[in-house]
Amino acid sequence: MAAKVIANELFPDSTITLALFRNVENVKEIRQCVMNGTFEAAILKTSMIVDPFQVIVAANKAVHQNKVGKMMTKNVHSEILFNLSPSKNISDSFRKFGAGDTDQSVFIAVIDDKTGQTLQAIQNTVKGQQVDVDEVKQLSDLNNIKKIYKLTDAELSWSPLDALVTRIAAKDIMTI
Amino acid sequence: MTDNNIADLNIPFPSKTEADIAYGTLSVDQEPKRGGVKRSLRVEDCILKVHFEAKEIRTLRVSVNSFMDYLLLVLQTIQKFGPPS
Amino acid sequence: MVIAIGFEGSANKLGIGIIQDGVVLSNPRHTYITPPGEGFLPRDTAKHHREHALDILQAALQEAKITPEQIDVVCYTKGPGMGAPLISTAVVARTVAQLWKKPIVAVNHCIGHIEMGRLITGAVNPTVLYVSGGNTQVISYSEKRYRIFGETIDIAVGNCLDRFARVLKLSNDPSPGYNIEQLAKKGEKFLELPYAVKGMDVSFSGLLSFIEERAPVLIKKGEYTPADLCMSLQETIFAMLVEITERAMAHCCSQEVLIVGGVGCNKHLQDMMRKMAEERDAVLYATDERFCIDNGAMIAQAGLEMFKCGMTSPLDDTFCTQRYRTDEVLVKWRD
Amino acid sequence: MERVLIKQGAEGKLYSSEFYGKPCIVKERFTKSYRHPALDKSLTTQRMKAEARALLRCRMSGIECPALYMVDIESRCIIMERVLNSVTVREYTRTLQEKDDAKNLLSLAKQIGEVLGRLHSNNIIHGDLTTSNMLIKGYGENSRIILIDFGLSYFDSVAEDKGVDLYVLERAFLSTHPNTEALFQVILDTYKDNNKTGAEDVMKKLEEIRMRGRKRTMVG
Repeated sequence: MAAKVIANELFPDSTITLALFRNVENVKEIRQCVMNGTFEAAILKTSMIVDPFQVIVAANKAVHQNKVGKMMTKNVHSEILFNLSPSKNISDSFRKFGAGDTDQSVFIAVIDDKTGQTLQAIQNTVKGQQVDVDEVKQLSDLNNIKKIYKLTDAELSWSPLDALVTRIAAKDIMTI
Repeated sequence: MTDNNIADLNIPFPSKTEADIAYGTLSVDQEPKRGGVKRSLRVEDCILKVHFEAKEIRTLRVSVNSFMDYLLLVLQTIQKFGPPS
Repeated sequence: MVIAIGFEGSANKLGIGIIQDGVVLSNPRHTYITPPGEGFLPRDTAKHHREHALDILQAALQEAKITPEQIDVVCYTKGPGMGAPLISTAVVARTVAQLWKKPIVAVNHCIGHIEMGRLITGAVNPTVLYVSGGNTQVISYSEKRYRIFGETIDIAVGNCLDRFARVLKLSNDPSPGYNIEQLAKKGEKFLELPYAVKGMDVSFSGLLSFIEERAPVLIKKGEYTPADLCMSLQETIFAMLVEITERAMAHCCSQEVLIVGGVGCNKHLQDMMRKMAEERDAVLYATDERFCIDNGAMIAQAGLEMFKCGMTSPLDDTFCTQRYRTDEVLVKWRD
Repeated sequence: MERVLIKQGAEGKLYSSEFYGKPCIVKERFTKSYRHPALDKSLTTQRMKAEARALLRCRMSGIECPALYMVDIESRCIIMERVLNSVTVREYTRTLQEKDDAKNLLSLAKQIGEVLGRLHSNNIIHGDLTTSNMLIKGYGENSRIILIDFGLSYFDSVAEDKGVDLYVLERAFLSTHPNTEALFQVILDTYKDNNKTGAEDVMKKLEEIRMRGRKRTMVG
């Protein structure tokens, strides 16, 4: 089951790789690998994601923040996590949007995995089943998302995704 | 007799035509509404007759003075660019 | 072959011009200059006009080498403008019209500027920025009217410049705006000022009070020189004017822009407008001081156009009015 | 994804493109050479931020507008959703006028009034209301209005600012669509129903601003 490798719209030489794993038993171990640098990736909590595009917008922004030296966290992958979250507090964002040790699924985002090595390493590490990234829609916890992003009913009636990407894109502008 | 203050001017002109021209020029612009001054003009033979009525002496004086400024200008204009052909 | 004479006196300039079928035969003018730090008041301005009108009329006829009989129509500024100065000028126009037995045409001051600009520059259907001491309007012709697309919501740009010139006690000769322009050329340090564009309208009063309050302090502390402040003021208010003009051009798909009115002589405003126009492959038309600033020929030109389509006024209808919107006039002379 | 220039408005260049598969509009507020560099930079940044804030605030207040995908201050670009099969209210109004479709013109006026009422009851000032800055999707009954171009927008509860907002629209509306005074009154009436608390003051201010325009002594 191939992951989704996307060329960055604004920076042609940069790529975003997305992958979704379900029935995962060893999220803790995957997070450990990132912690100790075995591989670098964003390990995202699937229940907070309504659509891969939400992650793409966050990832694209992270790459851009990195290029213009305006990142709030230490690397582009942690920046994706931070961008996804409406909160300005970094650790709170990691807690809410990073995959938890007891989660059964993970949504992976990797920037500039040119050779596919990182994806390969992740695939070898994950004890679970890789599925199409769009299946994340079945794993979204809309109530929790609504609470955390403070979505209004009007917004939900049109499109939760649009509401989320608008917040992600405008986050650093809203609160200064 | 109204309690208004009144001023009447009788301005003689060399000819009726010139009196009419003065009337034609000076009767167009009305007194400012808020000014509280009523003014009427008419020509009798070659005399321009101007009647002013105002509640306050001050506004009457302002109106008459202003009228005289314009009248003088009309006379100077006729003198310089007249007499009527 | 039609000859028109125009009488203009709505503000502090008294001008009488004679035009023969699009050719300006004469256009003498006299400006009422007040001491530095002072604006011009209606009563004194009217007195000035009354004192100079006949000499200027004499000069106009002599320069044009024509006699009153040859004139076909007398045109005068009906408004907008200052009451007493307008009336003082109209009094002379009405008197000579009766003396010479010629028809009279009552002209809107703003339309005088527009028609003169079109005549001199050859612009066909430009978006017009009319900027002077008393007016700030973006005008575009459509369906028999000069429609006002954008304007100032409070004071006119010329008024804003003049009042800041008073703060700096700049001379009013030839005009406060001119002296701000010269001083601004030496300005370097930019001070950010309140930029208020609302749709196609602009607002200057907030900006004026902002700079009026701060100027003395900033200058005393040596942070900004008067030149810096003049430059910053010009950059900001002209940028606002160019922006609303560009918006109107985009809205009307116009490829011509014409600047008229006293402030239109400002070379810096012209340069900024030209850069905007060129970026849109449009053309800037501007007139020089002879026609940009209030003058009699512009009233004659507009009056000529009106006369040719029978828009004369009966004598008792030739009153003056301080408020006279540009879009109140039926523009019969344009298709 | 390749960008196709659709329009060079006063605000900047508008490109049509795709953003990771989603149809998008790229609004590039390129440097205006006529402006002083410091002024230009500050204005452009202010306007990009105003647009981003307003797009979010409108969405949260139930006012339809494009989704925002990216704000790139450095390259002066904003990337947002391209609203498909929609036309500007300006074109839509003209078509309805040509067809003399009074019923739909009336329902359009009501829709505009409703959107503006909600806008102002949420203290959002658009700053550049014209029929070219409103899109309409669908036709007649099931049509919906989408607001765009928030570069001059800001948040304020002051009746005067809302009055100016409506005054700007009135002037643009009446000069773009001659003899539609009655239609505009419908917009205002519907506005009042949708901005119950504030409407009275706003209408008073609007009248004052209109008078100011007519009353302004224009010297010289």
